[in-house]
Amino acid sequence: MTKRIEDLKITENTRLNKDIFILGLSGNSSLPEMRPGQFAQIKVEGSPGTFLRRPFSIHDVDYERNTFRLLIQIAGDGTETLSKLRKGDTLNLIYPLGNSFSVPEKNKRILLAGGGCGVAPLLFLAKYLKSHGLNADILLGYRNSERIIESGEFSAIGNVFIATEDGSEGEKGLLTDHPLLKKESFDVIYCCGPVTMMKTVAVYCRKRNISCEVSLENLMGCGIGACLCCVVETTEGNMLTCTDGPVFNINVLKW
Amino acid sequence: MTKRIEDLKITENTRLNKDIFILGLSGNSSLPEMRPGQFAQIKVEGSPGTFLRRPFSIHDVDYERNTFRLLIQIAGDGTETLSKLRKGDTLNLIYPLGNSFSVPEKNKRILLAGGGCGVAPLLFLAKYLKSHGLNADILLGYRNSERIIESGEFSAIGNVFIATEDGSEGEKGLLTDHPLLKKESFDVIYCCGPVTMMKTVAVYCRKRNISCEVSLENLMGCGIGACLCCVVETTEGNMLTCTDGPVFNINVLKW
Amino acid sequence: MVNLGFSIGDLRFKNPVLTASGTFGYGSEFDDFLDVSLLGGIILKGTTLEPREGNAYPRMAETPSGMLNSVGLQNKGIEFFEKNIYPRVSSYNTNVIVNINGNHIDDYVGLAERISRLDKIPAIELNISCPNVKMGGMAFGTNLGATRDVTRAVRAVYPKKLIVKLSPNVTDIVSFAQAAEEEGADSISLINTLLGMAIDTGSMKPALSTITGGLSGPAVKPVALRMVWQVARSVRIPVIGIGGIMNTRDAVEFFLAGASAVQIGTASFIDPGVSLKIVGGISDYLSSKGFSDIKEIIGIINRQGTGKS
Amino acid sequence: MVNLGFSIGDLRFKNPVLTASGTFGYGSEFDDFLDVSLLGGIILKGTTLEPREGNAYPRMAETPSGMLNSVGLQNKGIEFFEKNIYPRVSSYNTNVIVNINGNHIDDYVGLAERISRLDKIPAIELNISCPNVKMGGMAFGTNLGATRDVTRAVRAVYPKKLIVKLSPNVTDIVSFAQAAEEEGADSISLINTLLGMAIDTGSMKPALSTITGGLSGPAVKPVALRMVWQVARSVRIPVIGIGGIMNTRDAVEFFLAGASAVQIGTASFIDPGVSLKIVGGISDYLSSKGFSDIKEIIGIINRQGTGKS
Ligand SMILES: Cc1cc2nc3c(=O)[nH]c(=O)nc-3n(C[C@H](O)[C@H](O)[C@H](O)COP(=O)(O)OP(=O)(O)OC[C@H]3O[C@@H](n4cnc5c(N)ncnc54)[C@H](O)[C@@H]3O)c2cc1C
Ligand SMILES: Cc1cc2nc3c(=O)[nH]c(=O)nc-3n(C[C@H](O)[C@H](O)[C@H](O)COP(=O)(O)OP(=O)(O)OC[C@H]3O[C@@H](n4cnc5c(N)ncnc54)[C@H](O)[C@@H]3O)c2cc1C
Ligand SMILES: Cc1cc2nc3c(=O)[nH]c(=O)nc-3n(C[C@H](O)[C@H](O)[C@H](O)COP(=O)(O)O)c2cc1C
Ligand SMILES: Cc1cc2nc3c(=O)[nH]c(=O)nc-3n(C[C@H](O)[C@H](O)[C@H](O)COP(=O)(O)O)c2cc1C
Ligand code: FES
Ligand code: FES
Repeated sequence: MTKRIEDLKITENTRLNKDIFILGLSGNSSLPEMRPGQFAQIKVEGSPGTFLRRPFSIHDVDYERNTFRLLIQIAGDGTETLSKLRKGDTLNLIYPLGNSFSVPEKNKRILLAGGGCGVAPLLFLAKYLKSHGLNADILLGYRNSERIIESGEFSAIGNVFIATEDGSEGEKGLLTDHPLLKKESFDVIYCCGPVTMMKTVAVYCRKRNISCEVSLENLMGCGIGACLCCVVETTEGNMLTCTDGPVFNINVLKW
Repeated sequence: MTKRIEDLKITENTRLNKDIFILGLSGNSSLPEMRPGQFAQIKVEGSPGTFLRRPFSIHDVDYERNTFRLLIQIAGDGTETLSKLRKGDTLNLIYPLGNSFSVPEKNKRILLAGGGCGVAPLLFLAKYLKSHGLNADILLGYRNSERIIESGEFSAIGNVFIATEDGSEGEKGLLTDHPLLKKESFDVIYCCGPVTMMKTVAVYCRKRNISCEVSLENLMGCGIGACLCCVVETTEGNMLTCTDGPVFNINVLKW
Repeated sequence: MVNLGFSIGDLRFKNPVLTASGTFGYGSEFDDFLDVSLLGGIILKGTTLEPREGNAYPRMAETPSGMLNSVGLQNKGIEFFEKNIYPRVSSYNTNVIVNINGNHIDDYVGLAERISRLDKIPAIELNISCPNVKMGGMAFGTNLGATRDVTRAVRAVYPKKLIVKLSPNVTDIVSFAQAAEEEGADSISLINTLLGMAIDTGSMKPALSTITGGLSGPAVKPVALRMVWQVARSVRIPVIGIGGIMNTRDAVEFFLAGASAVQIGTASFIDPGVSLKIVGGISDYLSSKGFSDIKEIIGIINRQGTGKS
Repeated sequence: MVNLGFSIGDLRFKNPVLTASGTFGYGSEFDDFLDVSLLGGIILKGTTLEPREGNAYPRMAETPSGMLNSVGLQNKGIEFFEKNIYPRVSSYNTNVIVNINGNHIDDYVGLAERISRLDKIPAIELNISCPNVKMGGMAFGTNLGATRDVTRAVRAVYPKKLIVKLSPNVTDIVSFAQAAEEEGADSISLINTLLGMAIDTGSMKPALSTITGGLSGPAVKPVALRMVWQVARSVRIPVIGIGGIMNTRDAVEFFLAGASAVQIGTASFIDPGVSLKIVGGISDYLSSKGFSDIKEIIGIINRQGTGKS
């Protein structure tokens, strides 16, 4: 897939909660084909502390309207600056980058498990699977109800289960404690979120021989395989999160 | 006069021409007393190339409405970024800094001579002199008519004479060639503009024994006399533009 | 209550935030912005035996996240200092330290002797690292033998606290720190500026009248932090970290790396009140991490693992 | 038409913009963003005799106007290079140069011998300045005798163009450049990264797994420019300037200081197409100033005054 560097227009900046917002983007030329799990490297203008680009997963794509969306959590100066963008502003992206989640065979029982803003790539994935005739259950974990990101879009696609650490919505506890994981037996789990969460999910899957893919968020210098900064140790030696990943099957990870 | 560091609100950002704009500012607390010739050191937020503060003369003060204005020419990244400020935005200033133009005795014939955005401190000066019962002629030089900054405010205070290099308005030629300087005999000239212009005015004044003060724009590290970067060679050794100036009587300058 | 105090021998500092020489004038330039007496100490601008006019204008250029300067130690000399500055600065209720400079060892010795007679100056900072003076200056700081000689000579005549300020423009910073320690320095401060340069592509000329100058500001922080870490592990005397500290977080990095105190330089040009804010910020940081004494975090990275979280 | 060509001896470069080792992969990573063949040349990532996994993650930290890296020369070794990379890169219609690294002189010699047999590689860049390798690496670049020895040894076996890349972490850069020239280098490139460090105040741990790493990006530009200026005045062979070049203006500063060519490093991470933009930018700059050949501006500041306008 050809990578592009392109100025896109902001079509929307919607605040979902204190820390999280959605940026809508549209291009002049028609969008390149993108796959769920892929990401964009964003140049943050006007933030003196932000020297390198910042990576964000593709959250949702609408080829018909020639737009796509990013779901971004404010984590520091760069994301703070992005949160102030207004409709009509311009943003420079390099995209689409990285590999993508695999598409399982028909009739597999699929779970998408997302923690915090790790839900970002999962909406695109859910829609993509759906368009391939695949249904997935969706399990989302948050610190508390105020941090819930799901705005009905997931429920339109599949059964949504929620866990909050303080029990303020859905099941109380960590995502990995949710009864769904005890009740159901999945064939494939796609997971994105904090590393500790993904590791717990990986252990769960290994035990049960469930196929599992996780999306990693290593620090990136370039996003295109040139700097070798984003390495992850695998059974096949060092691999690059930006080009060999960000999606890895847990079988190659040394977790 | 006590210096302050303060966040002020932008009340206005008016573009006068392609390169020049006026920023209006207002404080929460009441404004400190300021004198014509003094300047403010401005922190430019959101411009990665702008590390140090930027100095700008006080252009106009309205104590009653608790506001003052700066007249700024876009010269690089810092001023470019300032030009994008919007009403309601916040700007951090250290002010008022530096010395000020002297106030002559009554009945002196006074000329204010400003070149390009060197007119910035002269409006405040003209109003200040007026409030002390002193009238001044005002001679303004520009490259061409498109660059004229005078927006009627000067004419409300004194006789305004204009020179443009291409003759598109007023007299054709440099400010220093204006017939006014041949016709009239001034006792005091206050001057601000490009260094070559100020030097020519200085030579003119020396020949005729006219008292002359100029406002210098040396590069500044701190604006408060701490870094010793803004030095100007004088008959009394190195002096600081930020605290001994920016206004200097040409008698001390080695021009 | 968090304890922020630190000492060089028996010289107590109420907190570990000082201001760096040449960036804080004689303190009074900042009176409108903070109460100088609340700082751990101030290092006055570089002083020489004879008056110096410094280098020609332009002496400054802005660079990415930093600035170059070639002030060249403009000052009115020690005599003027004794008569006119000393009476003023001795009213500050904090440690007022003089930064001394020379072209020859005798200059340093002469200055140290005269300053040792000034009751209210408890320490000197021996600047052997100024890149902006033609003879001497940096030459001392980049030559191990000269560093030893000048430190030894000053030590012999100066009984109060002797801080030696190192140049970063060397291959092996540790050997310079150890040499100063061996010759009797009570403390090491580092870094002075990195030798740099900028050119105006419009006029096709160097931005500074001296062509090269000293780089300071955030740009140098990673180099400064590395050198402070290296030196703090290698000497027993307290190390004072300098270089690109703009805020509390930057200052804390230096403590974690092993500095016992820090100096705030270029940052004071942008926010003249920042040094005092950092005093408060360090206190807050320690509280938030559950420490009650800054000593607990000094050099802590040497006792921890590496990597993220 | 402006002439941008430059040469190292009889090796011609169509323009003076190359890409820096370790920041441009093997070129193909950038195929979507520019036509690599339009560049003056590319320096491939650091190659060693044996495969190397490099250092542990995290290997990168962002710093003010720069970044630290401690990749540690991860590469699959010369054999893999010969078999799998060489066939691919030799299709580029520009000078493809290999950056070689070792722990011992023998490593460098062995690499140089093997690469000398690869027809389409007209030059090597001898990296004696990598700060991220425990033994060897930077040790060569900060020791004058070792610099001489390794240059002499490689020169003896390598008949094509030999570029020696210097470390900035030294007191006297000129002596290193002159040593390399005397031992037969055809060109000097500088600077490699400055040794730096960063600490995460949240976790209280170093940001890099290796604690220290190499600083690159705009932050180092003033130091790089100063060193290039010093070196270009002191050697007769062409000097290639590297360090913090982000745009045309930065590149031009290096030419004005005396560099015959430049390498673009970290900038390619932020804009993968920037090196080619700079080729065009230099051409425009020269035209706007009324020059017809880049040679006219090389080292021009040595023939002009200083100061503003
Ligand atoms: C492939 C990939 C996809 C991602 N997708 C999303 C997403 O869809 N939504 C989202 O909100 N976040 C996503 N992230 C994380 C996001 O990139 C970081 O939160 C962001 O870069 C922080 O930038 P900052 O300037 O605001 O914070 P900083 O002040 O730079 O740092 C804040 C925290 O973020 C970490 N961080 C900084 N730079 C990077 C970087 N280049 N890569 C990863 N972490 C970094 C720092 O270590 C620190 O812990 C993704 C990361 C990767 C690698
Ligand atoms: C006392 C004083 C009063 C001034 N008053 C005004 C005013 O009322 N209106 C106005 O438009 N301009 C004024 N200036 C000039 C103004 O400060 C510069 O144009 C501005 O700093 C340029 O910043 P920049 O980031 O846009 O440009 P840069 O990209 O930094 O540089 C563009 C040009 O401006 C010069 N410059 C950069 N920094 C400074 C600095 N700190 N001081 C002086 N020159 C600098 C550079 O040498 C360069 O030639 C004044 C300068 C001084 C010293
Ligand atoms: C304008 C200026 C003048 C300086 N003068 C001196 C000096 O006289 N003596 C000295 O030891 N250091 C001097 N320095 C160096 C600073 O004290 C400090 O070591 C250096 O700037 C690095 O710290 P910073 O990055 O926080 O500024 C000067 C620095 C600047 C910017
Ligand atoms: C991620 C990274 C990897 C690097 N790897 C090498 C290398 O293998 N060999 C080498 O000689 N230099 C290496 N360098 C140094 C660069 O080639 C260059 O000298 C340095 O980054 C300064 O230039 P810049 O500021 O334009 O990046 C590397 C730099 C970076 C940032
Ligand atoms: S981010 Fe540069 S190689 Fe992956
Ligand atoms: S600008 Fe610092 S002393 Fe004048």
